[in-house]
Amino acid sequence: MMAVVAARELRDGEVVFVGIGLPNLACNLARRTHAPNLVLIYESGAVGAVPDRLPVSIGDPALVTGSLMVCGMADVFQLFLQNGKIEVGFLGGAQVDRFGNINTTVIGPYERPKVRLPGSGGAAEIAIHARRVLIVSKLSPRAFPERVDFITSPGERVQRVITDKGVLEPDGPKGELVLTALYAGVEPADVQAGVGWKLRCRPNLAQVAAPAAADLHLLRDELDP
Amino acid sequence: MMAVVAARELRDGEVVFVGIGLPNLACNLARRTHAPNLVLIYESGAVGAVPDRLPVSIGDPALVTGSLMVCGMADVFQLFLQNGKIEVGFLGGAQVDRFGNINTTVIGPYERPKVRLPGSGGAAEIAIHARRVLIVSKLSPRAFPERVDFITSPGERVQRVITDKGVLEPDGPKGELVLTALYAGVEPADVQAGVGWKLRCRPNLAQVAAPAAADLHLLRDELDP
Amino acid sequence: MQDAVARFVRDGDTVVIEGFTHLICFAAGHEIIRQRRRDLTLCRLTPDLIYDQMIAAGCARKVVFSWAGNPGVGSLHAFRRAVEGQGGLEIEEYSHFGMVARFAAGAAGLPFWPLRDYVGTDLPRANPRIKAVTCSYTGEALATVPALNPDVTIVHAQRADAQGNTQIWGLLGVQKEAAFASQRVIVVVEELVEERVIRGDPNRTVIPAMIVDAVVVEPWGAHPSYAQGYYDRDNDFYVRWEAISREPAKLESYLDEFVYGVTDRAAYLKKSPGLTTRLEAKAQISAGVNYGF
Amino acid sequence: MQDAVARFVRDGDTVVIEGFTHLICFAAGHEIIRQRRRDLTLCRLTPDLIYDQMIAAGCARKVVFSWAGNPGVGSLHAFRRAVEGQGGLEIEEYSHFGMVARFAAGAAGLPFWPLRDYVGTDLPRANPRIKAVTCSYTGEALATVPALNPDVTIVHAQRADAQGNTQIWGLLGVQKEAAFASQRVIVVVEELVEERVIRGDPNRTVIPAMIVDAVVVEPWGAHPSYAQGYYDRDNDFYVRWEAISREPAKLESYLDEFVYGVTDRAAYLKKSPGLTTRLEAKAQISAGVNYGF
Repeated sequence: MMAVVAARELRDGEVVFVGIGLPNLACNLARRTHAPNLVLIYESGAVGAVPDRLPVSIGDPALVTGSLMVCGMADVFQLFLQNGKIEVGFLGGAQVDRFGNINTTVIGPYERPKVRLPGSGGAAEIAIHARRVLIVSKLSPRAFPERVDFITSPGERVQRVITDKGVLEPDGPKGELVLTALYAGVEPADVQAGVGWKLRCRPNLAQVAAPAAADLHLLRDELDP
Repeated sequence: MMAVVAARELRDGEVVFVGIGLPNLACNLARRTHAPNLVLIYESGAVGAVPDRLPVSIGDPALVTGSLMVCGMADVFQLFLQNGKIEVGFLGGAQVDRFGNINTTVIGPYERPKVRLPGSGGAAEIAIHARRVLIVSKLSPRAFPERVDFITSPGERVQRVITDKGVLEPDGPKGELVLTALYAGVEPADVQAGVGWKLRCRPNLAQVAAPAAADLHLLRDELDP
Repeated sequence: MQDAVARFVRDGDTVVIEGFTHLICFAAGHEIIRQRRRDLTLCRLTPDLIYDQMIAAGCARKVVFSWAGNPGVGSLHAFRRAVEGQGGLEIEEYSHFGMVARFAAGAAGLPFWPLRDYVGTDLPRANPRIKAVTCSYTGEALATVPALNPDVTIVHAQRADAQGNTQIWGLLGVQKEAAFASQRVIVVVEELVEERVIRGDPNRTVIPAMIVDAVVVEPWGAHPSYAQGYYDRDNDFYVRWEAISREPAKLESYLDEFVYGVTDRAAYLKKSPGLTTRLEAKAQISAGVNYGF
Repeated sequence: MQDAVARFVRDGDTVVIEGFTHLICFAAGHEIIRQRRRDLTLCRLTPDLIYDQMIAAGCARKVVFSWAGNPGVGSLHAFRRAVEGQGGLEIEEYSHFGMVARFAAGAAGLPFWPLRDYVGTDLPRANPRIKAVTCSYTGEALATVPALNPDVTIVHAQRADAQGNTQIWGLLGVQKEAAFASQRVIVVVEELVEERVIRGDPNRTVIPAMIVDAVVVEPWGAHPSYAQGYYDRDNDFYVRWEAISREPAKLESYLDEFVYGVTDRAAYLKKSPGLTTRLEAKAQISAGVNYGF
């Protein structure tokens, strides 16, 4: 369901910097449905990839075969990302805070971490250089604390946070995340239960349309069996 | 003759950054005679070129076909030259001064040039980064002034200046060029006549061996008909 | 070509027609001359014959360059007249590395590029835009050059698909950097190919469609420059240029006949019978590699 | 491989085994473990399973990295134990762009590299080697990272000639930069080819012989990583690693059986019958291009 909602955020023809996991699933779903001309760029160097299997990693050989361009990573980060050619950056995250800052580095203090997470990878520069940043993450108080333990990716350019119960968007000057849309049958209280700060709601909450049967079929039977 | 003498300066297996004209002729002669494993790098991006005709320009297609590597110019200047991988830099020059500084930019003042020469090309960085710099130039008071009108390439790394009458080498702390070898039948005075400053001579001047018939044949009949 | 130049090249623009000896797009230069663009800032490592012609035709206000000669032949006389005399042509001069670094900075979205260069040379004195920066790790001073971000870059290539995914082999010069640094990009190709040809060998793609504004198909569009695998460099013409450019009158009549006197590249080629057979490339085809998994 | 590691990898060295998912040289990592190298500073964007194994085997004093996980699967548990507990493994952390920039600086012979990054992140607080520089043209502040110049870099590639002229296709990662930045370079290839194969397609050459110290022929040397056109990634093994690395005892016995328990790659492959048939690449050959003139 999150993948379907995330896929809707992508417009045909856009250039998307794709992270692994749900973002990857959402991008490939969008490419197979309403956005056939979506240009998928992976930090591994594959541009315009058309994977014939769901890539397990962002360096999967299926991203290379039949892609439009394969370049070194220095070009990916300098000529494409830093040079402002990427429209959408798609990130997941262990922790997302009240202002959309993401932490994928450590739980606990950096020098003596409780849990050592993988770290930035390309997430820091994606959040800084992509014109629009989308986050996909499941709600839980641990995943949505008021403040993250470590800012791996700053929240300035975050436009939407797609969760498993509703959608959050930045609001006001400091870009505090507020609830703007709910999945069918979900109450604001259910979302608040998964968020570590007093969550504000937009006056008239939108309702997230249910996924089309075709999309679910595509997801379950083809993209992510 | 100058090309033959210049070719002798190159050792088998060395990596040489090749400029067009006489240097190019000398390098290809050396490759065809005593230095078959000479690695020729052209600023155009051809590495390990084996031209089957004498290239008219350093971007000749014959330098590409059958070469070991062809890379972009950013790699040529950063990864090879600036990174210290070039052993010998081979330069010509409209003017060479008492300390081996080369001018290929202007005769006269820069803002109001009497003669506008082509400019640096890669000569500035070749003179700065090649471990050994060789210069090939015909003697004449205009070509060898005491001071050049414009320093395009600094003389610090110049090891030998091969002329049409003898060989000059840097001597002393400031690296003043002095006469160290003469072609057969040439007197120091003949060389002095083509140099714009009071030329000092090494005590025991070497005699430059005459070119082998085979070399001349190769030059005249094959490399440079 | 006519439409592409009309739409994307404007008076006063900073224009780059790149290609180091290889793939210099004379067809685009000639069309810019025919459309009488003015006050252009022309940037190239080697102005070459193409900018000599554009200077003679009055298109240029300024030239930014690093080596202005006719390789192995002699001078660019129109350029020299404009610089030596009261031609009033403005110049901004670097070394090749300096120009490459300017394109690299522009392509990377950085304001400058650091390089070890110019120590002991008079170039910084001649060009105040060459500055220095101190390394915060080692304390050493490095030279810097400012980013170059053209209004429009024109790249000639062997092939591209209709969207503009462009592949080049042989000498690559600084085309990739110049294209990524540019506001607008025109790609001119010898051959338009199906997307699947591009996708069949993605490591050869140098310029992606997302940064391309127009794709023009112009066979022999680089003559007298060359296209590896398509045609050889016309070295005879480069030699002939010495005499043509030396005489303003001769240069004038050259432009009249081969630039103003023709409507497009096809007409240009008709004026030199036997040219294509003389320069056509022999076949030396590389073996394929396996992209399977 | 035994000789190359014995000659060129020394205790205390800064070692790079690069390759982004693609062409990670496990054969070299295993040989380094067998030869019991110690106090190594291991640098990679993604430590991946290979460094997790080398950390578990006690080869590492320090790890320099930007993403330490098992992609799409989970954690590198040996790495985590060494960092979370009193493992005492030193770490130096960047983002991918930061690591790429460090290699780029090292390869270009520069002491640092400028990039627009880290604004609003806590990374500079965690790593004081991330500094800033002010642009002398625009006055803006840019981040900088210091050059990375390894003692030895090991690059796995599809093919090279006997001299070390090396060609790679598919994902290129930062291998070229890492090799040019390194004091010593070991190239490990799937196939040794004649020089004329390299010369037949010079645009595919990524590493020239002049910077290569040793060429090792080691088919399947990248498994469980992959080599485009030769074999697929062993995703099953990457999944199995989660359980193996979670239990120190299991990891120990894995090393005993598949690393210490074998003398070389051939013996390693014999231990997994059916592996090569399961992962062997299907053919998808690219068309050649014309290098003639």
